[in-house]
Amino acid sequence: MHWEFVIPGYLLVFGGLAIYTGALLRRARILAVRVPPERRRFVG
Amino acid sequence: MTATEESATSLEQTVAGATSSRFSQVFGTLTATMLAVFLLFALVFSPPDVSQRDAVRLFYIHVPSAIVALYLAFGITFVASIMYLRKGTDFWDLLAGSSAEIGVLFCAFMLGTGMLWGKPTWGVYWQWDPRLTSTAISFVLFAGYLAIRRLDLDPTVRSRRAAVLGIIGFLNVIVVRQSVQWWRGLHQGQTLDLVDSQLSGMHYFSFFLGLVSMTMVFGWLLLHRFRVAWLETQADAATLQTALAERQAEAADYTARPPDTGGPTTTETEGI
Amino acid sequence: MKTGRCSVSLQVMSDLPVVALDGAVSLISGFPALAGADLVVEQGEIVLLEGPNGAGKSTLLRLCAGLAPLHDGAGTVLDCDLSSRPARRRVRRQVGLLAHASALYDDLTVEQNLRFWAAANRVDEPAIEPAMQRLGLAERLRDVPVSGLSAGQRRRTAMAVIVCRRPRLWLLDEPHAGLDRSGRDLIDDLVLAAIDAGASVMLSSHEVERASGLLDRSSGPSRAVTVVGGQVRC
Amino acid sequence: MLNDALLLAAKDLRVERRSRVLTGQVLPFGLIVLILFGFGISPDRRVVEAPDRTVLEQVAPGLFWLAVLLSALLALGRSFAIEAVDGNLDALKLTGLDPAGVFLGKALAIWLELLAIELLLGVGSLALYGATITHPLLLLVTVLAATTSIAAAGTLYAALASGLRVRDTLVPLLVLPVLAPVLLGATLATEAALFGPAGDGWPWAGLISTFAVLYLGAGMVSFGVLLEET
Repeated sequence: MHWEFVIPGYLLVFGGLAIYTGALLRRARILAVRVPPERRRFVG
Repeated sequence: MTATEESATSLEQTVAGATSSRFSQVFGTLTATMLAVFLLFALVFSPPDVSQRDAVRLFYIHVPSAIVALYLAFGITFVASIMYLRKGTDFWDLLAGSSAEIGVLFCAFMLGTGMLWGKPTWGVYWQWDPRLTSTAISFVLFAGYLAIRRLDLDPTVRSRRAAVLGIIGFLNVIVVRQSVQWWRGLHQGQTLDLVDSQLSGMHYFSFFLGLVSMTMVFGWLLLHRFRVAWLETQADAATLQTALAERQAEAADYTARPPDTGGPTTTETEGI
Repeated sequence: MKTGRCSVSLQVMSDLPVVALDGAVSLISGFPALAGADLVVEQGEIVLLEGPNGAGKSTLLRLCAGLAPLHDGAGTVLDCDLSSRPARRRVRRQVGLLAHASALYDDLTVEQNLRFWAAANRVDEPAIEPAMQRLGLAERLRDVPVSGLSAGQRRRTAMAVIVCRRPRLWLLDEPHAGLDRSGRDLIDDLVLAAIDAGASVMLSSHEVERASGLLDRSSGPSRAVTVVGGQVRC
Repeated sequence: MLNDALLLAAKDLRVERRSRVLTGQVLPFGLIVLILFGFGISPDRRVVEAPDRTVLEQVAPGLFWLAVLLSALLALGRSFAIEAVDGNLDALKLTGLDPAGVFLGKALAIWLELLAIELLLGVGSLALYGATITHPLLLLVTVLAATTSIAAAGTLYAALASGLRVRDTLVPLLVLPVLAPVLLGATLATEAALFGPAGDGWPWAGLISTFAVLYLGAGMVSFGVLLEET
């Protein structure tokens, strides 16, 4: 019962997380090229 | 359903060296595992509730999202904003901004799942429930905060304004929450009493798993969001070095010319 | 609340330079408007800033006014360290800045504007009337709303605010722009009078001939420097 | 500090007296909003639980405060527009004015202007929506506290957005969610002041009074940060 609400809900959250994470990591990769290694404090 | 976080971790590995470190990789794997376990409990092991039926499963992500967004994320923004005004270092400013952004994301999750939960339980998508209403207001409040952060302003000006907004915004979240709760208490009985739930140990355990895994997701995202923000400032600093060199070269060009031609005397513009 | 009276501090003849910049870098929205500027301005000195548009003249003046931030290098103005926020706030009260914008309320009259800015700058009431007389604002223009003024008249009104403040350091960004011949003469006379009273003046000007005439007439030391590429060349 | 506040408030009021933007534009705007609310809610529909009352009369307090809030946004925009042009904000920074005094002065001018607008919109609402006041004291306290809250919070947030090209669109986004509790409290307190019992309204009047005090304090503290931000 009510799976038609549960599934969109979980899709929303996990889809949202996936999209956000994807965008974040893509930005990170672009930036990584622009930043010289000596400026990477706090970034492991 | 588990495909999403698998893709997240594999994506992370492909960009190893961007913002991931040994710690964040281990933490990310742990988070992904935790999410998988949570999903297993939330969608498979947890029995339906007597009155809410399967809608109770929405509860497991709805409430943790609210707690993480309103208290953890905006709380970190609050503290970091205060620290920024005291210390004036980029670290605190970026932490405040990163945390607020993820907080807004979790606010959106809370609102979305809340409305989806409301339809089968209350019969309407939007009940003027204190939690839902006050979260919606907080969502807009911090959307405004993010809007200030995105403005093309002098970085120091922007950070200081954002810090003021971050501090007052968090205090406002509390005021809004209290007043809306009071309002609904006055107008009608406790909304949640309408839901005659009989939550069992399994329900509570699934909810607890949701809280832990959402907190871990928040932590992992915050780590990466902060690192991206940090890289951005460092990229700007690297650009600044070249900009400074170019600017100084301008001076050399100018003095190299014969004095009578002077500099480029174009039409009068607003001076820099 | 009557603190920082300029008339008192004018008497104090400090042997420290009024302005001392050493490798000053100032960023405006990330752009290095000043890229390592060095400049020393002594008590009673006139310094003329020349240079092409976008060279950093305005930013240099705003930096000395405590309005533009100092990102790198060192700078002191009137014994205040420009790298500290509270000190910048002290600087602001002691300098007179004539910027490109004249900072006047369009809906108020010339006199209302002057009285507001005088009160905000803690200038004594009696100082206002002579300043208006001096700038030729005491007669017909007194009750004209600022929105009805010409560019030159606005400039004079803005200048009147500085005159009644009697600052120790005058920072004039293109003071001659938009003024007729008599207006420009008036500005020159005011600058010379300020120098005689012990103040220091930094001004930028596109009218090199007029400005160098001003330098020659000064009783104190005077020089012209070239601002270019966010740096100062002597 | 108080002298600075009075100086600035006097200046703002003088600008208003000469330009008449509030009386000529903001006030008519508020009135048309009141009339349009009447279009949105059928004037003849009656309340089910109280058939002697129309729906419009029943919701009059909320509509009144909404109209006030919308007018306040325009007044705030105007208040900072006069500082934003011609480098006036920089000139204010160059004066020795106490930041807390600047905040109080701007807020005081807005406060007085809003009170005038509220008086006229209030008369308009009573006439248009047919409501009557039963507890004047509660209404007075509510109006004073709510106006203080709107003026204080509004001034603070308008200052945050000042000097920006996107100011006009950003201020409502920042101010409205912040003032949501004030709208809520003021509406409920006014409802009690019109239809009774007064006992229902006093806690809300207390809430918005607390809010007013908090925002006055927050504004006085943070204006220093905003004025010397570079």
